[in-house]
Amino acid sequence: MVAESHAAHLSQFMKDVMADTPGGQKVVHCLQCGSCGGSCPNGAEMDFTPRAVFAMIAADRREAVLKANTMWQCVSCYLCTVRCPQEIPITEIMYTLKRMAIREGKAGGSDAPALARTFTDFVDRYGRSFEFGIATRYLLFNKPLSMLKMGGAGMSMFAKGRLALTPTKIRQVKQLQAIINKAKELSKED
Amino acid sequence: MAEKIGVYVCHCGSNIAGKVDVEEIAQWAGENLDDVAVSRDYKFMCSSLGQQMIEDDIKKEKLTRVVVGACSPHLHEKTFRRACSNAGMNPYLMDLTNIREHCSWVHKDRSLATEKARALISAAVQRVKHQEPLEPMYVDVNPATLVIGGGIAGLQATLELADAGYHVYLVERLPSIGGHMAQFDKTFPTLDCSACILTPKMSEAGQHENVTLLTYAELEEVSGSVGSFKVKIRQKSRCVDYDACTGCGICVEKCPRKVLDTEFEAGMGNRKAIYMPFPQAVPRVPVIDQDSCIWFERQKCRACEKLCPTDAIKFDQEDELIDIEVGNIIIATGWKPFDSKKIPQYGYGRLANVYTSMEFERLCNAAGPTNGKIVMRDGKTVPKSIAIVHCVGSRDDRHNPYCSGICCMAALKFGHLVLEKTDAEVYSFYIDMRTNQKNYEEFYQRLLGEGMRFVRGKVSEVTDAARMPTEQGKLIVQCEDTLIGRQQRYPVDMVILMGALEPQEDARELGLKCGISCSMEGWYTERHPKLDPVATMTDGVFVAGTCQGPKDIPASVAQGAAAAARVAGMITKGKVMIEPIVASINEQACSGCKICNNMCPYNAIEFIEETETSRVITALCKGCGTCVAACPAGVITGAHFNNKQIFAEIEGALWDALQPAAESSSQAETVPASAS
Amino acid sequence: MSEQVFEPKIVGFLCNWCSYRAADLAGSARITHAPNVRIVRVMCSGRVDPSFVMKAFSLGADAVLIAGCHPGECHYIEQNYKAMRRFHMLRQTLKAMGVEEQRIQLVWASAAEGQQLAEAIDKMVDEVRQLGPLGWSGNWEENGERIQALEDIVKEHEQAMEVTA
Amino acid sequence: MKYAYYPGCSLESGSAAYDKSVKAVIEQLGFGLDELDDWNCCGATEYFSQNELVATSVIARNLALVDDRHDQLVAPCAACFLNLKKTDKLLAEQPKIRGKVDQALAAGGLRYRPGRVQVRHLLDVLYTDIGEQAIKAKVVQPLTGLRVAPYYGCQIVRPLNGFDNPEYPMKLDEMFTWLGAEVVDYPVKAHCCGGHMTQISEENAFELIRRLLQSAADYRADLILCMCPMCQLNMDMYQGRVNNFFNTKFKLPIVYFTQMLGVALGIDMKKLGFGKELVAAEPVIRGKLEGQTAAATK
Amino acid sequence: MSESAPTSGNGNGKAKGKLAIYWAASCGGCEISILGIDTKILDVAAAFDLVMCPCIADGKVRDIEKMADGEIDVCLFNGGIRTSEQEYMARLLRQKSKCLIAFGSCATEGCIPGLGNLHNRQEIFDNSYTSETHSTENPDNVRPQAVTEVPEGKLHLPIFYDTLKTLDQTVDVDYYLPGCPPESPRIWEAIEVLLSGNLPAKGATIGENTTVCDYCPRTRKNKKIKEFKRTWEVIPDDETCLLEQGLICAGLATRAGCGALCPQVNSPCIGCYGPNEGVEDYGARFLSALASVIDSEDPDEIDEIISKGIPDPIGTFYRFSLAGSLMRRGKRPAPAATSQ
Ligand SMILES: Cc1cc2nc3c(=O)[nH]c(=O)nc-3n(C[C@H](O)[C@H](O)[C@H](O)COP(=O)(O)OP(=O)(O)OC[C@H]3O[C@@H](n4cnc5c(N)ncnc54)[C@H](O)[C@@H]3O)c2cc1C
Ligand SMILES: Cc1cc2nc3c(=O)[nH]c(=O)nc-3n(C[C@H](O)[C@H](O)[C@H](O)COP(=O)(O)OP(=O)(O)OC[C@H]3O[C@@H](n4cnc5c(N)ncnc54)[C@H](O)[C@@H]3O)c2cc1C
Ligand code: SF4
Ligand code: SF4
Ligand code: SF4
Ligand code: SF4
Ligand code: SF4
Ligand code: SF4
Ligand code: SF4
Ligand code: SF4
Repeated sequence: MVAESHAAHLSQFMKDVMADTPGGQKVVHCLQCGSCGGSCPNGAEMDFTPRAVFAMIAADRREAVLKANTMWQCVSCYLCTVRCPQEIPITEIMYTLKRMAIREGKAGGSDAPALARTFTDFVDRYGRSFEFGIATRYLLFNKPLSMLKMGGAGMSMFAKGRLALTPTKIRQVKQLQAIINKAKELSKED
Repeated sequence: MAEKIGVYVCHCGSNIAGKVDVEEIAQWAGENLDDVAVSRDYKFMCSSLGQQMIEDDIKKEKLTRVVVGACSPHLHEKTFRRACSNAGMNPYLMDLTNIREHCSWVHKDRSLATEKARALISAAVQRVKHQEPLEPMYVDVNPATLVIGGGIAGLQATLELADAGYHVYLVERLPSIGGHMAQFDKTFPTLDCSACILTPKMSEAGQHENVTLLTYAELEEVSGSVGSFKVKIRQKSRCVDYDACTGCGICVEKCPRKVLDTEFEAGMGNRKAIYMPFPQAVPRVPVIDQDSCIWFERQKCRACEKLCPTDAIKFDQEDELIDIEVGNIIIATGWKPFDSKKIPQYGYGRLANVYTSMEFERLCNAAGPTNGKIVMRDGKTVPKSIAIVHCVGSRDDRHNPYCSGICCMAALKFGHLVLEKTDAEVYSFYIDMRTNQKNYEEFYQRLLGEGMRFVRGKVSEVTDAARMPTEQGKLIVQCEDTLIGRQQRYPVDMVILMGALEPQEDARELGLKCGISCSMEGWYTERHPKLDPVATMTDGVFVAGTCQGPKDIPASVAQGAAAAARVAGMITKGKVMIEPIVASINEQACSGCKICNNMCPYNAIEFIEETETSRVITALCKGCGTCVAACPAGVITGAHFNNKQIFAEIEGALWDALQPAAESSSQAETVPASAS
Repeated sequence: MSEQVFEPKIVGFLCNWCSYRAADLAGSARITHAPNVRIVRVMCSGRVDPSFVMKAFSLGADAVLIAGCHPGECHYIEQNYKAMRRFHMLRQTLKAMGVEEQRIQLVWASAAEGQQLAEAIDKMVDEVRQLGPLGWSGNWEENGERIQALEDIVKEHEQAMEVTA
Repeated sequence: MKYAYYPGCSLESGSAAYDKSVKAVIEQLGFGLDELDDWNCCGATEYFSQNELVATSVIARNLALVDDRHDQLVAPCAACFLNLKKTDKLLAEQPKIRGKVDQALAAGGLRYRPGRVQVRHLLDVLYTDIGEQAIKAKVVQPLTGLRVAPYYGCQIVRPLNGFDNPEYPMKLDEMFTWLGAEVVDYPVKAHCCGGHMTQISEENAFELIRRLLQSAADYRADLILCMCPMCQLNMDMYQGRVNNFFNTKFKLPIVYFTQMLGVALGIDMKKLGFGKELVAAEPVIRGKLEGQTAAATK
Repeated sequence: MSESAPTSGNGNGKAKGKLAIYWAASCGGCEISILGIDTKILDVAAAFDLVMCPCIADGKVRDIEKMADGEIDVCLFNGGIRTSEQEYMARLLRQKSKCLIAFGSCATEGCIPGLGNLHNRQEIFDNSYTSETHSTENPDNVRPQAVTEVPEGKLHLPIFYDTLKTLDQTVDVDYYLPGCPPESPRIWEAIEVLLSGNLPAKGATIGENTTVCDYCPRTRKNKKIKEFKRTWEVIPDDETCLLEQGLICAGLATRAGCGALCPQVNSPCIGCYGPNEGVEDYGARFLSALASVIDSEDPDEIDEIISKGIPDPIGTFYRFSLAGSLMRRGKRPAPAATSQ
């Protein structure tokens, strides 16, 4: 734990990441050991390994980090998290960086935000996710080409009865929406 | 009889006077606090003139109590106690209250600091009224010493004391002394042969006229306190008559039962059911491992008994309890290796060619199971590439947060041995290279020159899941090379895990028996980490070597010698003083409820069956006061910290808190009288 | 003197071996902190008797701090665990009486943690300042109508006697 | 203990086989699992990428919906399990977030109470609560001769499961030894299946899937057991395309562990949702098991 | 107030002394216990004239008021002070008595009526006079009034205080006799002491210096508690210490005097004899001892053990002594009493 009185000396980026992540105070303890970067199934595809990202956070390189693909390559496998010798909640920090990148309009290079948006839009509307709708809408708008490639597998899925064509809706959609709206309103507060 | 109290408030130059209005407080105390006969302020109370002033007042003014407002009692309590006893007053009738560290040095506002100092002085004045004269106790020091643990640290301590002419009982739980060092091939950084430097010390201890060697023995119980401990040792049954055995080794040779040796050989080799752990073992008296001996298993065999030329085999030998008396105890129980199976992603126990560091020590030891040939588990293939993984279970909050200190150097040592003996490539995967003792960095430089390869990155996993044809049949070490910022995979033949040094399993338990404590991790706590590294909070109990924390052989030896010097000092002095701050039970009033019986970690409270009451054994009590606070009948008193004293102190500290309420209670006095 | 900020009076029971030394260290390192805690030295946090706490409250303290060695690092091996147990029991008991949790705090501070102790003190003083005075003894006082009622009884009895007389 | 069941969106459509087999197995083992009324989506990983408070509120709704008769909430899907569990822990430990989530839930007339329900994964319930004795007692068709590769994936064992080792889990392995199967101890059983990476960067995802199939094949597994719809989808639906991409010839059926458990318990394969997987499982299973029975009767 | 010993009358021709027995906020059990001294009551009658005892004999306040100060030799005063009338009587009897004895738990430490101090008058009245309780029917919300105007003038009722106080928090007390009620044999022993003229120091408690455990025949082995149990949860064996079986037995902390009546019939001591000699605060002592033997080193677990096993700490530790203890209400209104 960093004593609060010392936190003042940290980079602004570090402070923001700490504030936005439950348990995020630990990030100052990164040893730069590289367990995370070595473990990540997508580590090889990342612009910067998670370890490097933590060094950059400490060095206040906000722009470079938020524009990087690192967090969008994260598939939330939590390998890094359970291996980090300093018990830093790395995966959760990846989520924090995703949110920051979206909020600050830096998430240009990846399709992941679009997928996420499509997904949550459906849930907001129906209360359940709807694979067929999500896939078609997301692919149509983002990857029309892969729509064709997917076609075959999609068709077989359909043939096997594994793709429903109509969404299920929960009974109390109104209630859910009230909760979501309130949460959205509250999250704007700070 | 009202007391006559002298109050002395120190300026400490401007250290106190700069923030606290000392003169005003001294005057206030003299005028407002009951029983204060003299109240003065002075530039430096601890100076000889200051002390003289107190002494003079005690004599002239016939003071019965003294309060000093100055610095921390940890600095000058002894000073002022001495001044009081010089003047013929019992030193325990003085109270030193801290208005420097706790007040002038830490508060910004002069008036608030003064108010607090006033409250502290008031508290001390109230307290001191209730203080009682106490007499310190002295005990003789028994010149014999108990050393627990026969590793290098314990051996060093033993020999220092024995050479100085004092008797030492050396208790070792394994069949031979020697500790971990006996398992090594070479020792860093000089690469001298471990056996060559250790064996002479072992045999010296074995033959020394002043040393009683108790191997295959464990500490059962300790009672008593500094100067005169009574110790019970359990001598486990060897099934071999210690005196009759000549150490010829025929029994070992002929014993038909082979078992895996998980102790000395770290699981890399075998031993017999009757065995001496290694050829240079001291004493040269074998033991029968009753769990694997055929006779104990199914009443067959007895080959050893039949062949023993001196009839030394005694199957019915039993454990023996040995009582000894010593004046001091040195604990040197060393460390145990980290269980690498706790990190499954490194594959130890699952992937054959992943080794622990102790296994590798045996593998490259000329006297080891392969005669020092570095080969893989199949017993023949020489590895072409070896990865050494640092910080396995060290510097990892999930296992041990500390750095084990020696494994970087041991890894370099391994690197050197591999390069010397094979053509293999050696990789070290490190986070930081820790080589900060004399000639250690030079050793690192040497290995850089010898072609050892260094990758900065903690290994993420060791796997046999090949992704590419080049990886087939290899162990793949995956990590981030943090210096280039890329994930990398290194296919190798053999992996060595540099496991952490961990405290012994029973460290806490043994500590409890001897009345000393462990850190969170389980290392013994020294009295002061810098200035008193081998003494402990329990007088007469010392620690040496790795049981106090990870360290290398030179440091272990230095501590062994230091502990011996401390003990020798005690023996030379002949007597020790014990603070009279102890608990006592009013046995008349004790109901025998036994609440207090569980309170004392020093077992200082005994229950007397006949009277069904509890009693404090004064010599064992350390005066913590925990039992005092626990007794539901309120019949335990803690000398120098009794309830009356503390209640009075609280009252004094809050002298200004109840002012308004006091007004309202005086109002309550004016209730109407009853009708008549 | 207009609006004065309330400055709580806090009694601190500090263990001789760790937290008292931590306070010493805070001193040697000149780590300034709030002057509200009046320190009473005890040999061990295990010596802290719940009645000390109650005594302090009844004598006008607004809060009580108990400080000892970290769990597992007690100078007396394990006595701070006893302090811990008593603290929890006492805190729950006081809570049942309406005394806020912040008014009794247990802090672990090793002899090396002058900074931490100072911070804990500052934090505590701040919290208690927010709460205002405890005023334990005041809470027990009856209001003025009591005197009136007693006077009434006296008066009535006198009148009643006159009638029979 | 009473269990509320949170099937999750996938089990409604894409992974109906999982749902079906869970229900059949539960019935056979004779214990109750009541579907949570009107549950909503757990948000997968997608909500957390956008707005933590909304994510937790949406999930907390499910926790709040569990009525007083149930004290366990069982999820078969890895993502659902982790999201529910993570949120429950977060709310219990972070009063600041809980305060806000409480307000959001209040807007829907609901209330979350920390510590009231315990979130469990189905495997944990079957392994721990039902246990070896009860399961073994009901086995009618031992899986002797079948080499199964248990696949745990990520989010059931990491970071919060508490019932198995996060690096090298064993519970599913053990369960299948109870059933008589030959369990393949291959090293990637808790490595990533690619998750939603299939939607974002296919080629990356193909590589991740390949690693799993390759290792299982190297260890000569007959089929892979899984316990998460996403894992099943990735390894099954994309297996053909992985073969095309890497020029490999994997033909590994990916079945839910409950399906195989059902087989061992003697439930009719139809009732267990077999046939919906793209790499057909039935022929492999029948081949092995019948061959085995034949061998045994000889 | 009274410095001289009461005039001792022993029936042997000496002048008879005057004895008053009064009850304030109490239950009447103390009087029953006095009668429990059996035929020895005759010795009492021989030694003393009973000038007042509302429970068993007629007597007028007016007559007491008319007495000279110190005219009563011994006054046994039971009950705490909850109303203005009780305070008046306490003051009156103090003034008229040479030796005022706080008799029984209510007078010495507040006892059960003192538990009312968890709340103030407002809360107590709200609870008693609104229909929240099943036994209350009060549709018009009638509340007791200290003063009522009637055509004849003003009628006064004693006012009900916020806080119940013990006798010595109200007036000066000479001796204490603990117990709820004091056991009859102890009463007789105390009377013998008084009659002997061989008086203890003022302010003394007439009783033993040890606790109930001393008289309890149960065997004690090892006190380590993982779980506190409620009485209905276990049927204790009748050999072992009840506390060691998880039951919260107050015998540890309670002054001996009862002969360990409760534990002998398999029922844990509830502490009616108050604190042992020299103990400042009964509850604090008791809770300290109990907490000390909780078998856990984990703060959360400790909290859980306590809150599960001791849902009502005040009722457990201060059942008899709340008013007399150091404990006071916190600033905020105390929460509704947790039901046992
Ligand atoms: C792989 C490896 C290589 C190393 N190489 C080197 C090197 O080259 N150079 C170097 O300087 N250092 C080296 N070290 C460090 C070295 O091992 C230690 O510094 C040294 O062993 C410490 O000695 P010790 O006496 O404190 O403890 P130990 O050697 O552990 O001895 C402790 C003894 O106490 C006994 N004991 C334990 N508990 C009890 C009990 N309850 N009752 C009785 N007896 C008990 C044990 O059986 C043992 O004999 C290496 C360490 C490792 C892991
Ligand atoms: C910047 C810095 C910070 C450090 N901080 C720490 C720290 O925080 N903690 C820590 O543990 N260590 C610290 N150290 C290390 C520490 O300084 C040494 O470990 C320690 O000083 C060693 O003490 P010494 O007695 O061996 O030597 P010294 O302190 O050097 O004392 C040697 C004495 O011998 C005298 N002397 C020399 N030659 C002669 C002669 N011929 N005749 C007579 N007298 C002679 C010298 O005048 C001197 O007084 C620090 C070192 C540095 C450089
Ligand atoms: S594993 Fe943890 S300590 Fe190591 S580099 Fe990554 S975040 Fe830092
Ligand atoms: S959680 Fe994300 S960053 Fe961490 S190892 Fe998995 S994919 Fe990589
Ligand atoms: S009796 Fe036991 S120790 Fe002796 S030779 Fe046989 S097996 Fe070995
Ligand atoms: S000495 Fe080196 S290998 Fe060992 S724990 Fe320390 S840094 Fe790691
Ligand atoms: S020389 Fe000093 S600064 Fe450099 S590595 Fe060594 S200890 Fe650290
Ligand atoms: S004061 Fe401490 S050391 Fe002494 S008997 Fe009591 S508990 Fe033991
Ligand atoms: S706690 Fe007190 S009464 Fe009980 S046995 Fe110990 S000393 Fe005696
Ligand atoms: S049962 Fe009660 S009175 Fe008897 S010994 Fe146990 S605690 Fe004491």
